[in-house]
Amino acid sequence: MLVAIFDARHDLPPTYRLCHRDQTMQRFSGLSLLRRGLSGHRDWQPQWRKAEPKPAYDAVIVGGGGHGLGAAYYLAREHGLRSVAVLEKGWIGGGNTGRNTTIIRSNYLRDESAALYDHALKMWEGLSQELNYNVMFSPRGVMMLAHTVHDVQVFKRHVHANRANGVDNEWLTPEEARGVCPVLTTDGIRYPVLGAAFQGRGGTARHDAVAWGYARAADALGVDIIENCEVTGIRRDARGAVQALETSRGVIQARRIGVCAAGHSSVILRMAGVRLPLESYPLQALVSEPVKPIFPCVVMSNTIHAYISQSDKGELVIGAGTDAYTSYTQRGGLHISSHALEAICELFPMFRRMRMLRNWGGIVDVSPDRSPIIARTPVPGLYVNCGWGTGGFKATPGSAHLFAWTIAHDRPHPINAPFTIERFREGRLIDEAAAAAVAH
Amino acid sequence: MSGDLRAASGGRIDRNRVLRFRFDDREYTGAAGDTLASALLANGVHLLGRSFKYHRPRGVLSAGADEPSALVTVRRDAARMTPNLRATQVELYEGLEAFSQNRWPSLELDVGAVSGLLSPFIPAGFYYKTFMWPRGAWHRLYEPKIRAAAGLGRAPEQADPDIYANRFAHCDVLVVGAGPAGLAAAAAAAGSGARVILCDEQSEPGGSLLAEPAAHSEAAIAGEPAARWLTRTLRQLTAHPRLTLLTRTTAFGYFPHNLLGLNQRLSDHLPRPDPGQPRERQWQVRAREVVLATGALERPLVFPGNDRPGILLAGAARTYLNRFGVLPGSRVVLVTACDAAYQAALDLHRAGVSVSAIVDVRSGAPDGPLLEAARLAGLPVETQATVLGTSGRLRVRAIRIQKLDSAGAPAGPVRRIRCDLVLMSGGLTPSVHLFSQSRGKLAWDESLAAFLPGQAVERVRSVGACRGVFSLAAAVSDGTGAGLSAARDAGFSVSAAIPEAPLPESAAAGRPGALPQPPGVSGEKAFVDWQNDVTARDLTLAAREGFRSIEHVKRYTTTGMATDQGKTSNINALAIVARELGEAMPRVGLTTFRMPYTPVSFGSFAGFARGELFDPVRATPMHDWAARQGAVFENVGLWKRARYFPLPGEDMHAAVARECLAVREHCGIFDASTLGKIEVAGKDAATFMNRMYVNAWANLAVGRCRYGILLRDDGFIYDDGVVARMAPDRFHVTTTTGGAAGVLALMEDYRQTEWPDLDVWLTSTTEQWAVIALQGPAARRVLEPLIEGLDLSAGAMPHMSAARGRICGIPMLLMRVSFTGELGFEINVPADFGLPVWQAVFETGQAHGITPYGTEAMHVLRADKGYIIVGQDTDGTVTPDDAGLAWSIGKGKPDFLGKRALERPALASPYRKQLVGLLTRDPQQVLEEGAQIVPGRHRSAPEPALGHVTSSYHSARLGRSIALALVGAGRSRIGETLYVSMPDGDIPVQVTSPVFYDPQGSRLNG
Amino acid sequence: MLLIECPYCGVRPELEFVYGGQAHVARPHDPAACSDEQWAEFLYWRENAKGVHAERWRHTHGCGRFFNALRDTTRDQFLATYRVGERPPAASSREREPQP
Amino acid sequence: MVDLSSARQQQVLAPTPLLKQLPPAARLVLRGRSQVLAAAADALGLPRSETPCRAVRSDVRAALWLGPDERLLLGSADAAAEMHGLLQRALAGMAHSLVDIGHGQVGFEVSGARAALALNTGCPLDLDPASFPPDMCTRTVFAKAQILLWRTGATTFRLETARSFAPYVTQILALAGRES
Repeated sequence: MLVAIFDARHDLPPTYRLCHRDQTMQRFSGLSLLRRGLSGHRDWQPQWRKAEPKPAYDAVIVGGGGHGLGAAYYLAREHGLRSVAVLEKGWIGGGNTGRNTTIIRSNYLRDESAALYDHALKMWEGLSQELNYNVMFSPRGVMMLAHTVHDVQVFKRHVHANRANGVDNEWLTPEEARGVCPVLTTDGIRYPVLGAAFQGRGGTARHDAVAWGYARAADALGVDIIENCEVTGIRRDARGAVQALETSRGVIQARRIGVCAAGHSSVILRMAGVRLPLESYPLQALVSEPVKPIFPCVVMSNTIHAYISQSDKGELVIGAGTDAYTSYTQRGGLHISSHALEAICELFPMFRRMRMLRNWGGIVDVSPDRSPIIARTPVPGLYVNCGWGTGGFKATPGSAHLFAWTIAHDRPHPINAPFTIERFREGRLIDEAAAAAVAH
Repeated sequence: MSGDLRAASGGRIDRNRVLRFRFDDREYTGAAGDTLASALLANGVHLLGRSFKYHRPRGVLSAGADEPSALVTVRRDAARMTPNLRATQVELYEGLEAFSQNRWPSLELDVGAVSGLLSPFIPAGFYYKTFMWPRGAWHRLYEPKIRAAAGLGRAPEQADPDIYANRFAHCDVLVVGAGPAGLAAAAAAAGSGARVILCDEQSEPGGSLLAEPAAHSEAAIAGEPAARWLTRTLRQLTAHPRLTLLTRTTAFGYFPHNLLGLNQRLSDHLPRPDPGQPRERQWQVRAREVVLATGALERPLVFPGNDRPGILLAGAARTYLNRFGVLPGSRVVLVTACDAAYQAALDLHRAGVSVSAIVDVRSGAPDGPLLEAARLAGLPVETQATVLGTSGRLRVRAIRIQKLDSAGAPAGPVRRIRCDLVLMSGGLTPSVHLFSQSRGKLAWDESLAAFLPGQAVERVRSVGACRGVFSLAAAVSDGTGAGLSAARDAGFSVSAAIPEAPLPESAAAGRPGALPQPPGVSGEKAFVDWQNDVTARDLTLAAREGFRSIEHVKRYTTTGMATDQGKTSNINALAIVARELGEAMPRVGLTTFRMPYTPVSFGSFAGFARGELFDPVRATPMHDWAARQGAVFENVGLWKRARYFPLPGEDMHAAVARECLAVREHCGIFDASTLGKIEVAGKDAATFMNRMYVNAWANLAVGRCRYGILLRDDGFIYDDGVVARMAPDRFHVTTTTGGAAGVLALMEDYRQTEWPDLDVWLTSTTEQWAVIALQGPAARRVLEPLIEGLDLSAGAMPHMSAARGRICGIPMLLMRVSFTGELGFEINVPADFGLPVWQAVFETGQAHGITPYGTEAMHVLRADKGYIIVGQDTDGTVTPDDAGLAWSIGKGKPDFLGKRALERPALASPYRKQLVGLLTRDPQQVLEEGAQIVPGRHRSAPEPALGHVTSSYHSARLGRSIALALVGAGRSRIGETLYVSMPDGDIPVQVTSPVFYDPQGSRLNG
Repeated sequence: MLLIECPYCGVRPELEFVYGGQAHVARPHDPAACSDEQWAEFLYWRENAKGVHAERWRHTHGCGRFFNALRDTTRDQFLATYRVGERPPAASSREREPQP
Repeated sequence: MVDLSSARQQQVLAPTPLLKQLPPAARLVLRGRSQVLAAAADALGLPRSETPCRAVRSDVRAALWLGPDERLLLGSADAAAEMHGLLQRALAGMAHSLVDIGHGQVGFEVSGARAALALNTGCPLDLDPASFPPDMCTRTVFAKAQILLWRTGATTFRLETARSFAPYVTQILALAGRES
């Protein structure tokens, strides 16, 4: 612990300019903790200002989750936008950012997907330093279990496709899988484990820290983060372009509006007359009581619907499936949680005596091909980043980065160019669902 | 050591039944009826655990489900270890073995406590601010250390052998909580004839009444002593035939439409549970009406040093004294912010405990009957005072108090009072957890300083202390009224008058937040969340750093996120943050109450779903025969299918090669029973089939079969299978094994919702028929002697024909079809006859070299012929043309599922991936399925692959490897050389037709 | 686990039902006459209503019938269920809570 | 030739007081519009009934309402051909679907004071006689299997399930029966 706290790089001043602009940000480091610890931590500043809405911004992001805060950060940091706001109807990071199981990986099947998620994964690797906020990215490895001959074929196809795309993903025998995760049961169960695809660079991160880290860094660049501000309408000018947002805190002019509203994307876009091929479903997750380290990696089983890792605090973090029906209630059925725990108990029968501590639900916006939309909309000045389904957290930095690029240039970055709305009309789906039914 | 701190009499324990138990390897005794916590207190053991972050010595704070500190691991045997149990809820049994947690080397001397010295540098959220350098070090260096320090107990390491049960139940009225209000509600509802379930988390019903002294209780209900009322009410309840009383049963979750999850603990309290009986049972109760009588929880007071062993909630001390007959100390100081807690001092005084002081921290001049009683008893009462700190390492030894001036600030001399027990009460917090889970709105009540149930969403009522009605008589009346009105609303006639609901009472309001401290003194930590070691200072730091929503504060400081879910801490945390921000408490918000109320074992959710019962195991009528032959099975959906039949010494490769050759040269027998079968019948059956499948059905003659392809309306292949026309108005449709249920559902969807005018009906016959595939040049010779009434000759029964007949005297549907490329028949017999007919065929086939073959050989044989497997050679993005099956599309049909979608630009492109064959240069080299195909050998950068290998085998008949692949514009590349990219180099392959064997089909038609 | 009133069998637990997506998305009568946009609309575009949602359910493990329902997706309360071919009850119809 | 005499008597479990396997039966699924269902009832000597989720029966036959256009017709195994013949004659010329599923399902009797309790281990329906009275029949679920449940008496149920699901259903019922 002693070693851990007083880590290297104390040499920077306690405050520094994150970039060459606007405000200074109190720098976080072991030394800053030590210094302020001696004075009772009295002079820490708010991590982000409680901004009041201004009448107008160059660009407004709707939705204060990781994707939205990140997009605002990159708009300010990489595209020089001076006047950017993020509108959040509740408190930042309170939606799916704070409700997911934090699995990060990039071993998707389709070339387009692999490029997108690997762009994000590479950004995760340096995100704590980029933001000066420890997001606790932990590349402990993600293992996807194959239980049937069909699974083996599908995952081996992933392994080959990923290798061709320069994305790490290796095939493990059942013995090798147990080597990575010693508590895993591979035999003597209803669906024995026949092997696994393993991405060593994958892992987890601390979800709240992602929202707060982006918020703090964006704030330092002058971005206004406006909480408790609900968007109620989108005003458009005579040629149809966006003009302003009507909100619970007044009208805010903006010529560029980016929507990162996850489960509520359909609701916001409809305000501008744009309909989306999305449906919003409840998704649940749960944690156990904390225990000492027992689970070293992330294990996913799509065939029997189990997703599990162990948090740094010691809780087993378990993802359940979506409910069958669309809903905005942020809660799902008991049978959905039970189904997830059946699968966990089957693969890890020593966990049957572990106890569920907390269960919660989120609203996930699911697209027909289970791939996101990061695109311009038919309305000039209106951009949307949605359709992440159950797997948006892992893409947060990449998604935010590409969305900012798209808004700044009014055209997609090559990586997100395929992720349009139009692909559904043309039949150019990026079908991750059909390929493997891989969730999370 | 024995229980010397036991009062001579009183309580609900049985002093004559002495139980031996071990805690941290030391032996103690307790009494029947004890909890682990009460037994340890009776032995003078107050140090029960170490805290999460600072490893502070901790004792028992409460006496129930809200306990944050006294967490233990209980061990029955190596496979039955349960971590993180609250000692306050663990019922004592003979031989119980428990261990403290989160300490090393011992509870008394815990090295981890050094982190307490670092505490100035590790405030809330410290980990977000450091551990970032060098890049990557978080995962490699810091995280392992943090993870090792975190966590409470150890997870079990062996499979849990216990059984868990499930039960669905329904009732008119579900009453949660068997305290006075709940008992009254249940009695009233049951008395009206309603079907009632009453559940309570404790080992016996009674709730707060269990903490009342049996002998000289002041508590009375309508003039009747509480204890007598309890006994009488219980007798009355158990006499109701339609009432189910469930003890040791926690209502842990409130789900939509009045479904509640109950966790019933059946055997954890038993010394030797029957391993054949369930350990726990999960009830899923659907109630017409719900009455919540979940009581209230006492709040601790937040003052420096409030966490030492020997500092308890006042109500808990009453429980230990009156229910368990335990004297938790000899010199007690009570610190209180409400009247009710005075009763604890009075009870202890009466039991002979010396009351050193009652410190009333309220401003103003509190008064009331209990205060009066304390004065009459001569107990020293110090009003308008605050607590500055406590001392004592492993047990509290003294407390320091100071008077408050008229402005409420500490002033005057500091008084130090020696004691070995400090009781505290900050007031009561109504337990609104389940009400909130039901999505009912909570309303802040300023006079109670509490959230109370407001507008309900479900059909639910809250009664008694959980809605702020604390006094006994009022709570009982409240319960009676709710029980009656619930029964009435559930449809029962209620004769008794429904008493008016009493108003909430502010007597137990107390004082949320931290006690006032002198300015500028940075003293000991004042804990808010005992388990997660969150202090008042952590909360103010969070507010200072801009975390203003209570949800942000909670996440930043982790307050309320421990295993007690903030039962003792949430309101205090909210008050402290509100004060720091200068906001009203409800403006700062209330954290959401989430399922479960208290932690619930994973096993109880999984129930019996384990191993063979995890999912149904579907086996065919011939399964046992295959098993006896040594078949290796694979899971296909829920089905078990024989994959191959190894002879002694054979591996899969050898067995499959032998099976394939047998089919090609002689005759193979294959169990095809798992294929889906749907009878499509009615006068519009052909019209329906025309609209569903791509093929033309109108011209299919009765007695003929056709390979059908089913798309979805997005144009991609969904399923395939042979369809036989059995009559002008009747089709026998087969589907893939995995697709059976989906195809039937899809058909029903279109039939019912798009074309309800058609006279056509669907019936699944998957399980009606056992299907025996007989394939190979000798198939006809094997079959002929067993058949009656059918001519099997090629002329009479050509390829793709179907007929009814008899085999072995059994009525049969015979189809001449082949998925192998050989002469083949599929014999459909009613399932009960599957095995005997199979055996008869097998016996007859002996003379012809008949060989059973499994799915693996079947896959190779069909790949020889270029037949696709849906889901292997297709992946939901493949059109008929992609798969080389455009020929199957009925010409001139105006419409069928998917037709329009096929015309979309991306689906009509000539550059789509198309099914082709691949041949390696080295005939013995078998490509890997899933491998990527690239155009050239030398690539400077990654480039998109042209496609991938979908199927790849060694073909025994061809004596070489073969593969099927989806390749961009594949058919135009036939003859080209492409490369299969592998980690150790590219493999050149020649693109060919996907049909490797008998392209003319002469064997098929033979 | 919701309670759903099958118009044929009465109130049953959700476990017996399969959700069928948005209701009243009729398959075009003449698909050949549809533009790509219209066909994509039929295939993929959904209201995703926050509030009252007309949707399909099938009582798969019951009478097997598809039927329609109005459900408030902000509370998961059913306002009405009705048979295929029937018009949705007026939005003003009184809310009914299913009884077990 | 093969001995088929015992083929139809295969038991998946030994009888217990709670649960016993019923002998093989004739099972026909009849689907069609109202007049077809009525004509079939007449032909089989059963009362006409369109009451949802109710069975009608005579001494030897029963018609179980499965859906508005669907009935399961039950009879003794040896009367299958006779029933089939009667129906074919009665329904000639009327659009309908008549399908034999006699081997596709297995029937069990669950009986005794604990029958409903044991069924509620996996079946989520309210089996109180007030909600599920005698003669009520319905398809429903039992854990992860679909079953057909028919209350034939105050404490007696007939349970039918697809034959491959029978071991799963009966194993869970047996577990439930062992609970004290």
